[in-house]
Amino acid sequence: MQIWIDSIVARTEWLQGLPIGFLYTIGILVACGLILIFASLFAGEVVWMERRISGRMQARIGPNRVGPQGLIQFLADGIKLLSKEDIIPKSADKPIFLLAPVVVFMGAFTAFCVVPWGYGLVPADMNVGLFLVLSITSIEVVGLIMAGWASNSKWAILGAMREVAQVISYELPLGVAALAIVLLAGTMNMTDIVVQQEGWIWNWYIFRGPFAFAAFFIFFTAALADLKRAPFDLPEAESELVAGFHTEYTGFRFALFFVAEYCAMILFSLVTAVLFLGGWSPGFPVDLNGPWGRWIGFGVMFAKLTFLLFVMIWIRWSLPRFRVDKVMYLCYKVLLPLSIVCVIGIALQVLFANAFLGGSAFGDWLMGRAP
Amino acid sequence: MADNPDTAASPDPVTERALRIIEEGAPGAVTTSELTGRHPWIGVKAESLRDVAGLVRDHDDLKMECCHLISGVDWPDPKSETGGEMEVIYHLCSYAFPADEAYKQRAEKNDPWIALKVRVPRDKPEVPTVMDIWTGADWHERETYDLVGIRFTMRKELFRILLPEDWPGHPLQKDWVYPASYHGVPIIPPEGL
Amino acid sequence: MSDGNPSLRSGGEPRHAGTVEIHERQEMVSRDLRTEEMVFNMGPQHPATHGVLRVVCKSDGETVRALQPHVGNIHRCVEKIGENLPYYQWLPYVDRMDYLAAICNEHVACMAIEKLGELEVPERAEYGRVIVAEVQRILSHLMAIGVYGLDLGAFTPFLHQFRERERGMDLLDHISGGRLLYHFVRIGGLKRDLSQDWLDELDAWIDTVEQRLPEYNTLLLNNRIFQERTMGIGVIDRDTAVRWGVTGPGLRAAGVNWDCRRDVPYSIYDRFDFEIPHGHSGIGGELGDCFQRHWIRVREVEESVKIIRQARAQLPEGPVMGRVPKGFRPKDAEVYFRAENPRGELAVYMIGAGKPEAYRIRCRGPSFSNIACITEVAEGMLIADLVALIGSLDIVLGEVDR
Amino acid sequence: MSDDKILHPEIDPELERSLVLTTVDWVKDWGRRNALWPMAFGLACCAMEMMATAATKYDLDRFGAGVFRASARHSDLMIVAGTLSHKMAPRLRRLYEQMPDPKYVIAMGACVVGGGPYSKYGYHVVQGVDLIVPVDIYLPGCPPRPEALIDAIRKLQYRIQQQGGATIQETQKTA
Repeated sequence: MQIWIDSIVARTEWLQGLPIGFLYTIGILVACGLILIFASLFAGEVVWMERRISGRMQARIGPNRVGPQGLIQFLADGIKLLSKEDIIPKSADKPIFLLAPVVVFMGAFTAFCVVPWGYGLVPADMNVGLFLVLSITSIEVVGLIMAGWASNSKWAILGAMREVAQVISYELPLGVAALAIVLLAGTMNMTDIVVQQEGWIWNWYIFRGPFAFAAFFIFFTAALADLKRAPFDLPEAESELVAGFHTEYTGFRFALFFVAEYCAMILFSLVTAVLFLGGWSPGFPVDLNGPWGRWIGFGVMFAKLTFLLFVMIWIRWSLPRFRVDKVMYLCYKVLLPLSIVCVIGIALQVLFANAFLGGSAFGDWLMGRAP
Repeated sequence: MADNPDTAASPDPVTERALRIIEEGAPGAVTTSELTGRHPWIGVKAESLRDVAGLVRDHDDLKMECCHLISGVDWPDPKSETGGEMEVIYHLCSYAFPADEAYKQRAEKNDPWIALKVRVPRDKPEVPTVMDIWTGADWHERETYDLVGIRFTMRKELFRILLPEDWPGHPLQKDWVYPASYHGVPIIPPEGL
Repeated sequence: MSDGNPSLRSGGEPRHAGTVEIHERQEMVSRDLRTEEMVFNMGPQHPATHGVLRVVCKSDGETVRALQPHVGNIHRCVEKIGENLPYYQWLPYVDRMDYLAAICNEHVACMAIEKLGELEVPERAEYGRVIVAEVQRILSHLMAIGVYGLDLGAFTPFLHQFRERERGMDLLDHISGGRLLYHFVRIGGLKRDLSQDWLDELDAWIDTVEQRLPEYNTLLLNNRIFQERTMGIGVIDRDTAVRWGVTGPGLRAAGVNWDCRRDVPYSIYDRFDFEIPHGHSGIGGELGDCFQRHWIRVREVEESVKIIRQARAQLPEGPVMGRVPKGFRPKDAEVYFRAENPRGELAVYMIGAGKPEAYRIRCRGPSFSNIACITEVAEGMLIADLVALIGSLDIVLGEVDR
Repeated sequence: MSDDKILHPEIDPELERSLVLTTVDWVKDWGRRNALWPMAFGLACCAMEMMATAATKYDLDRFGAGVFRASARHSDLMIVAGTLSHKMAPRLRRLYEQMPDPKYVIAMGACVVGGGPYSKYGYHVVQGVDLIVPVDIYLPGCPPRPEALIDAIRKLQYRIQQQGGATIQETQKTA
């Protein structure tokens, strides 16, 4: 981002008198706004994608009347939800009830600040980017328990209870699997993580050894659970809890939950692509650090993102739902030990490469460095 | 069993056996019985119903372990002192005797069920429960109470099952008249019955 | 059993759990860590209750402590209507009792009325009845299989089964003119003859069903998550099943090798060779659990295909309507008839009074007895398992309430 | 668009010229029309046909009306499919009141249109759902075929666009 602003300032004379920090702030705000609009629209498209793909999987068509192939179906849904009556149940805890969707929405969106969409296409290139993503997304849980509690509905509170238990538990394997990659990369800066995976396809972190490979699946599974996607969609299990924590929300507040859920899907797909699948690297050596290269990188990133979203949708419409205790079993007795094994394994792998293969290309590859 | 008109005249073997067992085990319980025809049955006194029920359930030759259906029938009789009678019919069946390989050759079909009938006066329609003998009788008894108005005694609680708690009367009684409305919603259509 | 629990009667206020006794310290602890049992209503508008069943649950967190099903939300007075309308006019109401197995209901009701009036049914009509009843059984079981997936959170099998189901419904549509409720089986025979074209269509359809059944098994029966969700869950053992009057797949899953089609042969079922799938330990899971009930439905579809093939091969020529006297008035008699419906044993008890209408008609809906047992079985279950249990019983509320 | 003519046989041309339909209104109605989320609420036999309409062959989702929501708070359209009994009536009313405005009701099947086959001797059947909640579209049939339900939803969509999204309640209030 700063590179962009610097180059704009260099070309524009009247901007040069202004303090550079102010310009950076403006730039970041503009970028955030753009990301917000883009992510919301894209979330809408993901909803459409989900409905069409599920339609294909179920031998039907899916929405195809609103716009070409139903592409702007989400706009109709959004407009309708905006113009619905806003009901606040009489017995609800009003301030918390009103605040909850905002907190959820914020939690899902703030993390977009640090996630790169391409080389330099990142609003705030922070050195603790990954850390920020993992911590900000945890805030969502607070919003969800607020929603469940304030609704004063039994289904909502049951859904929120399940939600909190599940998300907090799955943060552990999620974080530990991400830690494995941090060990490999030696940084939490998301741009740097991708830069080290450039080059051929075997430089992607998913392919750097068996432990990293396992860490990918642990991360993705934990991300699915974190996102409350099937087969872990217990908090909003329709056949059990009606609609879970947002049972009592109407209109736009419900839309906020809905969009936040899909935004979180996009976010986690992005993070998975960055951590494991080489980010904007297309899988062969090519210089993407130019004005056009960035947009090619963006395209590559977008393709990977769409693929991961497709996999999420695919899984959702294929599998039955886990039971609540089995979800916990999977987390604490399967994923968490496995992720710890991955961290130790990668640590040993790095140590081994450093001690015996230092300097060689293979050693660098094992240590997770850029080739 | 009695599916074929030719065999309709001969007594039903299962009911016959049941009658014999009941008369041995609980003398004086049987009032009247019908062993032939399409629907053989055994009439039982209300006060000895529970003894008979326990007997037919536990006897090795009967093993009527499932209470298939409980029906109530209203037989009003304006001339009678008690206003007629109410009847409870218990259809019991057994799963202990599945058809063997030879059943296809036999003229008599395998059909192990019996019917017990209990008649009570209409002004005091009270029958002892069999819920502790066949647990499944619970809902059937509640339904019979709900629709026909026969009260089952000795069970823990008897409340309506299908109709709302404050529904007027018992619809399957023959002299039940359609109420005009229920909580302001009309029941009788505009054109009348 | 929680039948008499007054707090469940009308879904009353939550109560405090557990009275505290003995030690004062214990009392203090439990006052500080006070937990409340929650009473909540499942239904009548709830996705898992298959219609308008209302289950009042008393739960401790996710665990069901006691529950009371409330039925009657679509009580449609079928028995009263039967006392007021002539027999042939009452038949369409029988369709609407178990609306997923309309033809099976008609079949049973017609056989009961024919037994009451001592009517003869032509051979071809008997075969036709068996064919359409078995088609209906397949359709009903397909729905049960798909909806069970929906209950467990798998949406796709539910929509997939509609492929075959729609074709099957079209099949019955072509012959009777109705998609869901047919009124095809009439007193004394069938409404219409089975044409050769229709029979060819039928052959193609049963082949497709047989061929596609493994697809559902891939999605559900052989799926690891599905097995985890159903194996050992909601066990209804033989004793419980028989005591509560559970019939159909629920009874067979408990290990009782009993099917009215074979053991109390009616119509012409004794001419066919078919197996009765029943629960045993070799399938997986426990005897009488949700998995075995589901397995039995899948197997019964295969057996129904077998019966249709045999009936198709033996189908004689002839009329499809017997002689029914004008102004059909069965004499003063009573009749009790039971037969195997997809959901269990449907029984009809009828008293004729020499009039066009019956004096009293009583129907035993299998779902009525099947759902009653959950008060006993569901105690101590998780809410998710309760959904799995209710789904595996495959109830139709139209039949529970009648 | 023959459906317009069916629903609104004669519109005074003077009136039509004097009406100024703002774009905002049009967009709002367009959204409401194309995103009718029905409540997953089945009462009896007709619910099976409602499910069939949403499923493989007929696919209600094509019209944006296939998002069956289990919670009344999220839904716009209540398809009352099946027989309404006196025991169920207060609950139906309550569910209707839980739905946020604008809300629409389709009475699907003869039973909810006017008691249907149960109107005469069915003591426990309400003689038409319009005694309990206002109804926008009446859809007769026992049960109506899925094509008929799709047609009902299309008619409702036309109606929303034509009447400026007013529900039957609002129309009755102004009348």
